[in-house]
Amino acid sequence: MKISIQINASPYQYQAADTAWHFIQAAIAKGHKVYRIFFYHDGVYNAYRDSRPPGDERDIVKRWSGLQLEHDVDLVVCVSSAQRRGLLEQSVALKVGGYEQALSDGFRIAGLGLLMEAVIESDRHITFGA
Amino acid sequence: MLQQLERDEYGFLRNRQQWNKAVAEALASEDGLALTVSHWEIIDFMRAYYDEFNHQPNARLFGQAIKKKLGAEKGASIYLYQLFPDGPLKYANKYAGLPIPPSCI
Amino acid sequence: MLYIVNKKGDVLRNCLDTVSTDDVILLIESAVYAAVNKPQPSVLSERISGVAIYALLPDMRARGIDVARCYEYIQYVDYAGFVDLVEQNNPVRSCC
Amino acid sequence: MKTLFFIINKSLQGNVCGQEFLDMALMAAAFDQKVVLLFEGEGVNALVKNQCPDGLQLKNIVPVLNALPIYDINDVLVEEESMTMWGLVEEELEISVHALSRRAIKDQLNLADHVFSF
Repeated sequence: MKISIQINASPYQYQAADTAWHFIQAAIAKGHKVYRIFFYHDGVYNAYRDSRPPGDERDIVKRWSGLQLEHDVDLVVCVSSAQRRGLLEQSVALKVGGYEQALSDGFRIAGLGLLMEAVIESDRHITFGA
Repeated sequence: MLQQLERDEYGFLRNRQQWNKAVAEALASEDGLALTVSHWEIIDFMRAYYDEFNHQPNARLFGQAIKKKLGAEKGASIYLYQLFPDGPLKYANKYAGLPIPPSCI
Repeated sequence: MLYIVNKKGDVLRNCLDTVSTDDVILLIESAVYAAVNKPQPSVLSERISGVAIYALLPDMRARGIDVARCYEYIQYVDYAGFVDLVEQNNPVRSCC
Repeated sequence: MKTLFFIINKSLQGNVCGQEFLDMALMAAAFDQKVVLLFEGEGVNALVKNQCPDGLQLKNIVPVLNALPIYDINDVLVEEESMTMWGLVEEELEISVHALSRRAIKDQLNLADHVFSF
């Protein structure tokens, strides 16, 4: 089964990013393909390279980067949600599809079109929200 | 004329009240573009769309909306890029006195 | 149809208003508290016929909720079971 | 072509989610998918005329509902039970809708490929 995921909530403040993470691990362990994770609304805060949780806590941002590296899961941050929330520096400007300095490894910036493409491609689309 | 206008860092008008046809011509001319009847058709469409729906379409929706209103030929990317080579959505909004669309920064 | 519900108040109540026969509800995150029926009954006291209700066990454990204090008809899944529910049901609606 | 349901069960005002949610629905339509908007519960209030969030300097996103036909979104459903509960009649709404019973809506919903709510 091909699954796409949407995360609408900021990490740490809500459990959504954790629930999504454990769900994805279980799905991959069962042999399903997690096609893309689309970070929308406050979900874009999951991508901040400079986020530094206390050393004895899970590092949610690093987790996502690791997922991209190990399982080739496409991590896409919504450009307009990110701009609205100041995630993209103006000097960096927009390079659609590029890896931005403000984002952790493996994340890329793109528009809602990539969400729709994932939804159309996937057997299931699961949203995790606040 | 352009000196008296409030503009953002991308050259877009901050205050739509300051827009008129001459302002549009001046903004375009600053970008090296002379507005023709075909440009005005798209610019007028943008203004009417915004007034009616209080919304700015993204690039994909923009083409679709133009297609519905002005016909398939004019909603096609190739036609729109001929008119506004640096980006139809961005520059149609700019000369219409509207804000820069979120995905155009 | 699978409903994934993550809060026990209005969000769960709205979900219960719309479910019908053959639907499945999965309680996750703080919605798992709705499974508890002792000493006070919860919004789940009126069982809807034909609707299966699951609770995510890791979220129960995280909150120290003893299954013995919960409605007997509730079924439990871990994350692997969560994936199975997603596989067996479509569409899926997330109620947040 | 897939059938995608977008369910609005809360006000479109007061947060940016409503706006970002409608953007999603419009985008889905631009991808030539069958898009159905469903207003249920408190969400039916999102359709009432004469909302003036401008006074609070909030963007008014009600007018964009009138643009839905441009993007071939012609299925706008409202739940009859919710209309009754909030004492609304169709004449009070900004756009024309199909009012259906909860049961009839559920029958359609069960056939959807994907369901979005926010």
